[in-house]
Amino acid sequence: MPKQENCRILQHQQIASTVFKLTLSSPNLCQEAKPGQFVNIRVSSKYDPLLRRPLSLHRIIKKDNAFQLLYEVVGKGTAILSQTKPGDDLDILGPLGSGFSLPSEKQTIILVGGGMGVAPLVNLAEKIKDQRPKTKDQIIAFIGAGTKAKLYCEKDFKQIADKVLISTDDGSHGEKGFVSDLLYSRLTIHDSRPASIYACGPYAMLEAISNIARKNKIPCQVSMEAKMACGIGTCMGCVIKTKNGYKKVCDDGPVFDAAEIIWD
Amino acid sequence: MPKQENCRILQHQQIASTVFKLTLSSPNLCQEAKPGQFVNIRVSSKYDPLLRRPLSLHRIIKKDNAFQLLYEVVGKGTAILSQTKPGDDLDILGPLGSGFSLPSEKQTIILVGGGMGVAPLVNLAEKIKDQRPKTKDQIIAFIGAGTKAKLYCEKDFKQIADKVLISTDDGSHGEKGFVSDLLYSRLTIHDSRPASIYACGPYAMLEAISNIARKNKIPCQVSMEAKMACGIGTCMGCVIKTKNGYKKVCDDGPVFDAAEIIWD
Amino acid sequence: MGLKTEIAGIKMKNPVMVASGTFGYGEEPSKYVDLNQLGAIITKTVTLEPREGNPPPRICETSSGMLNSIGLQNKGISDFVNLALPFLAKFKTPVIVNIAGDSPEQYAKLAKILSREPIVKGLELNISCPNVKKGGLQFGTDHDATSNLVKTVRKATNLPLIVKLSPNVTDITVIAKAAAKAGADAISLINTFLGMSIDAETKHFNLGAKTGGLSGPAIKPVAVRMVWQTAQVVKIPVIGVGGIMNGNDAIEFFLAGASAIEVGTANFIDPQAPLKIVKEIEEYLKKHNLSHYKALIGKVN
Amino acid sequence: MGLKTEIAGIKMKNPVMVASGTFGYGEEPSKYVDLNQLGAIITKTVTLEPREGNPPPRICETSSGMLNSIGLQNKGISDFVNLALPFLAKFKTPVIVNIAGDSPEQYAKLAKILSREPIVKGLELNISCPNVKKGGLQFGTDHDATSNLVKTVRKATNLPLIVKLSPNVTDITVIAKAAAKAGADAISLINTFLGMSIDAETKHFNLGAKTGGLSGPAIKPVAVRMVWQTAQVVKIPVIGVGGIMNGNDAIEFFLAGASAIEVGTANFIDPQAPLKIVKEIEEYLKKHNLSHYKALIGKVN
Ligand SMILES: Cc1cc2nc3c(=O)[nH]c(=O)nc-3n(C[C@H](O)[C@H](O)[C@H](O)COP(=O)(O)OP(=O)(O)OC[C@H]3O[C@@H](n4cnc5c(N)ncnc54)[C@H](O)[C@@H]3O)c2cc1C
Ligand SMILES: Cc1cc2nc3c(=O)[nH]c(=O)nc-3n(C[C@H](O)[C@H](O)[C@H](O)COP(=O)(O)OP(=O)(O)OC[C@H]3O[C@@H](n4cnc5c(N)ncnc54)[C@H](O)[C@@H]3O)c2cc1C
Ligand SMILES: Cc1cc2nc3c(=O)[nH]c(=O)nc-3n(C[C@H](O)[C@H](O)[C@H](O)COP(=O)(O)O)c2cc1C
Ligand SMILES: Cc1cc2nc3c(=O)[nH]c(=O)nc-3n(C[C@H](O)[C@H](O)[C@H](O)COP(=O)(O)O)c2cc1C
Ligand code: FES
Ligand code: FES
Repeated sequence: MPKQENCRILQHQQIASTVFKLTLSSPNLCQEAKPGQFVNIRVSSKYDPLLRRPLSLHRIIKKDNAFQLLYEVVGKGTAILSQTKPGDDLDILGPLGSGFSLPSEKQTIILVGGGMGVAPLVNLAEKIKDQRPKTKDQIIAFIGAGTKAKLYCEKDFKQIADKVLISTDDGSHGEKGFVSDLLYSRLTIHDSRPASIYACGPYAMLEAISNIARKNKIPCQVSMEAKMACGIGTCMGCVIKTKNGYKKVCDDGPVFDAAEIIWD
Repeated sequence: MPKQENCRILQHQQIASTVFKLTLSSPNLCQEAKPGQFVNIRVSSKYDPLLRRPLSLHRIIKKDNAFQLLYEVVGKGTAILSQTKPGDDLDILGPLGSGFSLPSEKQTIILVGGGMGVAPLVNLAEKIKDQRPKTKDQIIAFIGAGTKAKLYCEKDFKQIADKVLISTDDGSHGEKGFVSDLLYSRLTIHDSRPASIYACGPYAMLEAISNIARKNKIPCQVSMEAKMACGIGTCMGCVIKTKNGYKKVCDDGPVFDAAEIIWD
Repeated sequence: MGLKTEIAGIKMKNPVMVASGTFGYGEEPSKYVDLNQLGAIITKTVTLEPREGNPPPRICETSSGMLNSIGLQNKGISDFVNLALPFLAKFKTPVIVNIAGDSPEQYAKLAKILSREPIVKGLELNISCPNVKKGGLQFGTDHDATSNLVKTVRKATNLPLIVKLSPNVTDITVIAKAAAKAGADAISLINTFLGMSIDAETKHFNLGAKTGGLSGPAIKPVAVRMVWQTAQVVKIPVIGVGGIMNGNDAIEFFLAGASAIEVGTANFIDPQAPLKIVKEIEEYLKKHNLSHYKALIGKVN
Repeated sequence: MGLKTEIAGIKMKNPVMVASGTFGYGEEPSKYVDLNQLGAIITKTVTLEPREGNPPPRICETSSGMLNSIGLQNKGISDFVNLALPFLAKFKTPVIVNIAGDSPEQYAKLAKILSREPIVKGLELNISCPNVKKGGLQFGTDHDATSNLVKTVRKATNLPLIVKLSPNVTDITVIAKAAAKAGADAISLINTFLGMSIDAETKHFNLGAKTGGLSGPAIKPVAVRMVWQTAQVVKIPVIGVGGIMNGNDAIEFFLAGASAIEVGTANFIDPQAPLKIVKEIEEYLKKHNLSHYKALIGKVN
């Protein structure tokens, strides 16, 4: 069950100029959370900013009863968050949302992360690896970013995945170009074993990945974003258009079958 | 001239459970400031709280080009302020307001401070002592508070003043009772040399002091408070009733001749 | 402890309700709060037919507030009766159903249907939603339309009728008096202010529907003023809504003349807000040596 | 750089003015900002006779906003002409004088007096002050009264007339159209919302006048919406006011349809706000490769 709880900050590391890794204590979250789920954080007791901020579960560290978030400072909410220190408590709602559906049969797991979109995929990769240590399933991670300095979690993926392919828009690391182009160019390489794509990143990237998946008839799950008010499914504020009508990102998602989404 | 400037925090000490002493760098303020003036501080770049917070100049430390504020955390603005650290910059307007009129002839200087009202009186006492080291003028400080733990600056006054008289409402330190009662009971003790009263503290105390001064025909200056928007005299928001119509605390004051104020 | 009350004939254990549209039909929030501790649950606006609502984005944060343009998305009254009400029936808390329609007749029809449901203890007429072309603001900004609507619904049901007013008017007291005279048992105010937000970078409206309703602490001063004005001109209870985040805010509305309050946006920021508010009111009563919160109503000076 | 403009025939070096009542008559703020860098200075409302204003407290902070109940305290028109105008004459910036009265005739009389002063480049009619019993809101919330007032002043002066509207109305476009038809050269909006705040602990009104006007970032979404609505129905320029704190806020108003903006409450938080806003607009134009800010007006999509 999701909970509202005050989670103690255990660690707060700056891992790049605007990116932070936050480690929080919560036995409940560790117990309950599935990859692809998120937490909704109250960053300030003042009313500006007013709303909570959603962040994906980046890693679960069972042995410490802790979980990690990986976030970029993009505005005032995340800026305030970045000022918090170990020992502080944060008012957190979670775990929220549906999460990724894990593969039920042996297959090639294709992770595609753009920018901060890598955050929940690490959690997913670790979970898959955990659950199926002995299968021969390949995990292939495609990670992309605008430039080398903005490419995160390369090391994490290298530890977990069988293969890590990298692209940057400016070619400063890995292939030059979008990660969706990289995926497209490498898809044919894979054998005909069943495969699934799990993608998280900017809207345009997810749309491109979704098209690639459709053309290649590969099932594809995408983690979507929307502005949220409640994060728990009551306000109907975070909807996106799907073939089955408006669906709530916080509740029906954030992970959706890419084929269900009406991209605009 | 008053200025808007970013002042570097040099020191920030917690001197009691809810009281802080903040040392800031500003050559301009050191140069310009008169006792009884104040600064108006932007404590947050967010809009809640929205307005600046006024604090009296507590001490000027010429040799360091620094000034000190002494403040109590009473709400969200001062709470945010109390989180700032040496090295941070604060957006400050000042020096603002009229300040105390210094005594022009030899006399007994009677300072009366209640609670945080002691803050500007230290500045005043130091200035008077500075300017007239060789006069035989007595400085007598009456300081009061609810209880011993809330009595501040006793040491400071003991260094500057010739006599320090103390009262607490609960009798935990000095005389038991209000500082105005203490003043009243001791006034007769003084000789008939000219005297002036300088008072700062809660409204009710200032009203009582003002009555005592009137009955004893002693000139009395009081430092008043009001909710402020601009702090610089444009908004007309901080007025109090005087015999000469509404006057602005930020601009005509905060120091007023007690006889001018219409107490309600 | 000094919180029991009765508003428009509806018995409540305390005067703290949850505002329509900010608590769904109670199911999701029930994971975080004990519904039995609430004064009443006001359900998200239901209409006769399903409505798909407005295109996204539907939410935009503003300074100490938020804009929403949900547009009354809901699955219609039969779905509500069949699925939402049975869930709510599990709790002892009175259920007040907030309804809207395109015409007085639709409101009346909804009222009739809901009158048959024993767990429904009252109706709140949403005549103030700024987010739909029909069935919202056009009633709540005109006193004749308000009067006519309330009279029509009054004839259709014996359920207590709370009429929820819009702040987007020149004189709230005119509309309030019209509602009272037409048979309302209580007035609730305020619904949201019509607002807009534009992204300077992209030049796009921040809401798919262009405009939305402003709620949250930003609007509290206007809500308090309107409650104060209204409480002076109507004899029926006034329910205060608008930016209530904590116990002191609730007290402020009582002092202004509110007989009860609704907690809206605060539910998003803190699902436990309504219960914390109940506790804080209790603490206030204790501190101020008051035996009942009713001693506060209208007592500003 | 792309900021020169002319509003209601008043030439300005940029479209950033300071709002009435938030900049006095320019003297105190001149210690912190170079008045020559402003688009125009709109002076605090002046009336025929001196007014002492409302009893304190007059200021109350609210979430992302503030209430004020100054009540048009001022020393009257002759003091203004004799003392304030000579100070302002030292600067090149156009001076727009904001006026109010108890009757259309008083407005007209003020207009006549000010028409004789060459440094006065325009008038802003305050028909929207919520803080006085007379001469404020009662004009600005009725389209006939607005029309009548504007016509009367129009006859009394050739100075450009900006009519400042109140947000405390059901439909801002009705009042705006009435003002435009009656001869206004521009519309400015919004003045403050009527609000109230109560201290829960003391049970007192936080303002001596009980109610006050709400301003600041809290009201920006409503101001943007009203500017957007108004710009669509009048041909004269619309000047946007309400919660503008930075360059992006100003851009938001331009996109909504404002031809210029006024900075109000922000002056209290940061006396240099208007100049920072000018700079931030310039940076925005550069970043977006626009040669003039006018390319933004009404361009929201
Ligand atoms: C389910 C979900 C999971 C997320 N996980 C992560 C994560 O793991 N790491 C991470 O860095 N970010 C994540 N985000 C995005 C993150 O929530 C926003 O970056 C954050 O809320 C911005 O807050 P702010 O106050 O700093 O920025 P603001 O000042 O609010 O805005 C700055 C910029 O960020 C955009 N933004 C603001 N809120 C959101 C939002 N809810 N969704 C998308 N964009 C937004 C704004 O449009 C604006 O351009 C996630 C979002 C969702 C919906
Ligand atoms: C000229 C002047 C000089 C001052 N000097 C000092 C000083 O040297 N040291 C010090 O500790 N305090 C001083 N004060 C009071 C100080 O400004 C307030 O305590 C502070 O602004 C409270 O801000 P807050 O956000 O923490 O409290 P809030 O959350 O705003 O309010 C908490 C409580 O403080 C009261 N309060 C808030 N603002 C003011 C204000 N401007 N004046 C009076 N009461 C207020 C409120 O009514 C409320 O009861 C001075 C005030 C003035 C006007
Ligand atoms: C996301 C959201 C959805 C809302 N939906 C409804 C609704 O369906 N019916 C209704 O009468 N009011 C609705 N409201 C208005 C609230 O019930 C309340 O009147 C308003 O938000 C002001 O209170 P607050 O500031 O506490 O939120 C909604 C408000 C929000 C924020
Ligand atoms: C303290 C204060 C005094 C004001 N006085 C006047 C006034 O005298 N005349 C007037 O037309 N508007 C007056 N206003 C309204 C402002 O000019 C402006 O319309 C309003 O505050 C909204 O803009 P803002 O949110 O940027 O402050 C005043 C506002 C404040 C805050
Ligand atoms: S954020 Fe409220 S329903 Fe999703
Ligand atoms: S605070 Fe604005 S005039 Fe004093």
